[in-house]
Amino acid sequence: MNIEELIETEQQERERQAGLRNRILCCSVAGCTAAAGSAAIRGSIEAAIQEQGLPGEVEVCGTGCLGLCGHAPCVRSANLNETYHDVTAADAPYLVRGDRSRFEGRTVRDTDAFYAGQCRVVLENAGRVDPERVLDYIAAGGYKGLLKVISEMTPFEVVEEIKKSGLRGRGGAGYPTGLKWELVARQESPVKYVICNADEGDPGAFMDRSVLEGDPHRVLEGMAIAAFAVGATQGYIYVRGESPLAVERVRTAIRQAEREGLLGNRVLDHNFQFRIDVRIGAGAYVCGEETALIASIEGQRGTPRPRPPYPPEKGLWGAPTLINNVETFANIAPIIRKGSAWYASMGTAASRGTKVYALAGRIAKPGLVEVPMGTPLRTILFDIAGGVPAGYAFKAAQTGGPAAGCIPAQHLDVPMEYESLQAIGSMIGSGGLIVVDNSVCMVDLARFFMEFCMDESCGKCIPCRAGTVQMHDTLDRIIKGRGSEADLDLLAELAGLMRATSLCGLGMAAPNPVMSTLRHFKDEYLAHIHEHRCLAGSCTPREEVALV
Amino acid sequence: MRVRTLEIDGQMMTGAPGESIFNVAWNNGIHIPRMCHLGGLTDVGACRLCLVEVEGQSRLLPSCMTPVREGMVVRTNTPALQKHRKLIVELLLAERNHVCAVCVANGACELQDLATSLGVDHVRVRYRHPQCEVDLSHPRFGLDHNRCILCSRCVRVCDEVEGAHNWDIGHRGTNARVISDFGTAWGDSESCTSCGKCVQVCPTGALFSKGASVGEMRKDRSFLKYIVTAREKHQWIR
Amino acid sequence: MDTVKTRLATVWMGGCSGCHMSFLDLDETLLELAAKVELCYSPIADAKEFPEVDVTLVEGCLANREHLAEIRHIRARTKILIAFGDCAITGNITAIRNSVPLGVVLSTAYGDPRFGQTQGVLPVLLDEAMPLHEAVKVDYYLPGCPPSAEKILDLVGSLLAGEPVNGSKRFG
Amino acid sequence: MTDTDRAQRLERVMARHGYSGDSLIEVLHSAQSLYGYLSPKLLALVATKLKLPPSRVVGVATFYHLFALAPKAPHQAMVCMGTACHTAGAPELARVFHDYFPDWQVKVGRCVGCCGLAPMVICDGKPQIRLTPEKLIRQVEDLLQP
Repeated sequence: MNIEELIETEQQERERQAGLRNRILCCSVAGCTAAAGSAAIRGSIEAAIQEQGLPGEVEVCGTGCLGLCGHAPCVRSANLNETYHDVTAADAPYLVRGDRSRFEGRTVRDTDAFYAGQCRVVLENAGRVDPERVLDYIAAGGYKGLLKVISEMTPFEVVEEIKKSGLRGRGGAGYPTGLKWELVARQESPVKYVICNADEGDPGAFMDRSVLEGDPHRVLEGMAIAAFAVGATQGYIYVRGESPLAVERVRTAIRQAEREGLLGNRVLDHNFQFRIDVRIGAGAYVCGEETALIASIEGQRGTPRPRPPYPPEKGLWGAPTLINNVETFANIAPIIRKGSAWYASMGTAASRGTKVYALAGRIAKPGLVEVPMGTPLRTILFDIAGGVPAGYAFKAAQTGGPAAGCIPAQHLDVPMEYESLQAIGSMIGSGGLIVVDNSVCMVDLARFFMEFCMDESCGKCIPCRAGTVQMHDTLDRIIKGRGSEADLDLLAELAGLMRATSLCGLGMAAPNPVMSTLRHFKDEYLAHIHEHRCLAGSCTPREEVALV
Repeated sequence: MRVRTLEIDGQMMTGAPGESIFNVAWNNGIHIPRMCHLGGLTDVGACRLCLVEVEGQSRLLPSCMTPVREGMVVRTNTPALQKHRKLIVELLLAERNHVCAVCVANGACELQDLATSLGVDHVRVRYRHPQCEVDLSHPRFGLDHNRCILCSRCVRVCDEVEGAHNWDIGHRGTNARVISDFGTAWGDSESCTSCGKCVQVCPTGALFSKGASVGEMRKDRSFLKYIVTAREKHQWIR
Repeated sequence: MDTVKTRLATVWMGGCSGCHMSFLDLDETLLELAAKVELCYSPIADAKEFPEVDVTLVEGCLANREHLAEIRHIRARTKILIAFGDCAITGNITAIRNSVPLGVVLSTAYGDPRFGQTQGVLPVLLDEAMPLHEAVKVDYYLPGCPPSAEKILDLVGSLLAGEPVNGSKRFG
Repeated sequence: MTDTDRAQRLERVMARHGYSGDSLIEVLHSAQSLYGYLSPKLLALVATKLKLPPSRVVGVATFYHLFALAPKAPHQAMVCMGTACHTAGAPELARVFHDYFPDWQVKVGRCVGCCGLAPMVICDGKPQIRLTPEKLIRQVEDLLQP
């Protein structure tokens, strides 16, 4: 397919879809598919279409994450601009007939707060595009970014455009994406690589997975644009072994893109070649760190390497390597299509654009939401996601998984952006946002994250390998009523050591949940130490063995 | 080949391009603490003991792997660094079972020497007392995991100098262990050439020659420079 | 110089008394020390009750519940408490048993996992032998197995003379 | 699928990667999906074919926790221990297996990414969602019905 054919295909597919009476899109992503049986629902809708003699007029297909994961399975009716949740097979005939009364109390309109409060850029195709049909993606403007880059722009201009957009890395560190691209583009090397970090090991984070399963072509297009800008011809998507559906969807998308000439030797019939292979992670959180990820792609143990040299200079097999997160790549095509000024108009001065959050825990509407950077936490949790269910009280929001901290009630109005969160000892991280209510003990939560880091430490450097064990041991002693105030000083000293001397981000960030809960919930630590009591009442110190 | 001039602990020094801060400091009489670094082996920057402060850098850098740059200003022994190094040694002493009194390497152990030089007179974290194996299956050598600090010198010397790659590291985190061949007994290894280089480079009493009793183990690491120079420069320097 | 002698005590807990032997290796300097010091409590002195003292040298780790009670008793009655020797500081040989559950240790050695733990004759063993500083605040540490006589003199001498305590210290 | 089929398919995977040592993890993934777990014999075969030292192959196989080095029990349960599932009561679910279904091989796993449906357990490949101990017992008993 060359440029003209792409535009032509887009036209044809759009007209075909416009001709339909209705398109029913069933969320075919992780939660809905694997757990809530959305595949069965699609089958029953197919049957209902036949029964009602509407094949060719009403069409059913899969689509990306509609955001209401807590009320899976979800289905969207295209022409009614409505999304229904908790859908069952028995609802199929009503969906096909477009009978809305059936879904009383189970309907979220685009105008309702849940969708109206959002600003969906990365998730724009959710509810419009079937992840397994490249034509759908093209009909929604897919690969137009790549087309524009190849036919109208020079690599330098593409890098400048990304720099001007103000986009920063969505993996958690927030490094300006444009600068990183520039570093790689500047390197003189016959071989360069573009890697998409889809390891997403944070517990409670499912944004990248949903984007990969819901709109894989968007990520491929972003990677191709990046490859053009930095001069790479080979790309890798490093996907977690724990999400086989994502691996399958990405492989299908790559096959389709290669068949349509959107990837491979002559992209869009131009002399730009770019191949993408999938590498499957085998279960190691540390491989989310870029040098450990590179070691894993090289078939080694996933142990990080000291930096400098940084990957843009010397990465995969020693060649200059660009590594960006799934969500970062998912923003590239819209920036190129609609221009950096449009993107920079969203978010705040320091943190441009939007951020996808994976809400979970004690919240009315758990799932995926995308809001401009800088949106206050309260808006996300209470205005968009329906707040904390009746009978529970908000205690804290935990962001960034085991690498970040918690945001207590008094900081509910903090604008969600890089710098403001760092100021209160937390960080955006990948975007996992778990709401914790009063029944959860923060000391136990800190121990849970430390146990996670202890199990996932690669064991190469001493501060992290031995430090996590000692911090976990100390937290365990405190919870079991055998702690002392001196233990709090020991925790602080170990945290200082790990932050200053650990070889990679895992060790540096492992103390964050502990120090953040210590800062905001010190009374719970003291209650465990002095009164052997859990203020939240959830972790009764089972083996409360006081020293005889 | 323009040399790089830089300042380390207030002294002006010069080093060849690409030479590490550690080597330049060492050649000028400043011995930065280290455990996983050993001249002649590629560096991995794992033990974090040789971290130094470099002006203009927000993070501490491993001196063993950081090449000198013109005009660098380096501090190798600030109070903060000493505090970090002491706690790292304490973490090591508590991680496994380092009972110096009954160890073959008593008196000749780099970890013991480092604890002394850093003034570690007690360990503030709780001793873990893990249960670790001792592999005596090799006819001439033994491996005591209680004394292993996972510095990976044995892995590197076996891979780079001998070339047999009998050793590697298995498992992960605090369960990581040095493994031989298929994670099987050292004596049954088909890769091992019994050259004993790993025993000589091991900083503690983990790898030892059989027959050495308490305090009798003496290791000679000078062979490493001798062989590396012989292979690379065809000079046999005694 | 007032002739009030510094009140010294030495205690022998979960250790092999090698440190006390090394203490006796001070040989003739013991006489000089005896002039400045009154040995109020020690395995080598006949005293039943641990009195108020200025300096206590405690050899050996906390291996049983009696040790635990005793160390707290001592801590309350001494101004300066010195962890004397590797066992007191790291658990050393006595703590080698810690990497094996206590029941297994006893059944391996005595054929009965609760050997001596129930008749109320022997003090009940702690699950893990502990260094002193895990139970009480320790003022000075004197590592070594045993610390040499010179090192003991160096530390005790500096304390008596009120000079700062330095001098390199070494395990093993 | 016979053993020769499995051997041929594994050979094809290794050939596709040019028998290069860098493809070790991809090959181990294929080997495990074909044979169920990575037996010593299988690791030896991979080490020989990819011209890698055995200790490196075992080092990699033991680093990643999705690689199984022992045969899997007839019944497999993966209790998701992500943050949302943990705070929603996953530890109690793990205890259900301990008390009621001791012959099941229970693995406490990393976050699977269905946090909206917490707490979650994957029983013999089938995800069970929004669980309580009682509901889990019922679901597992249903699964065990012939």
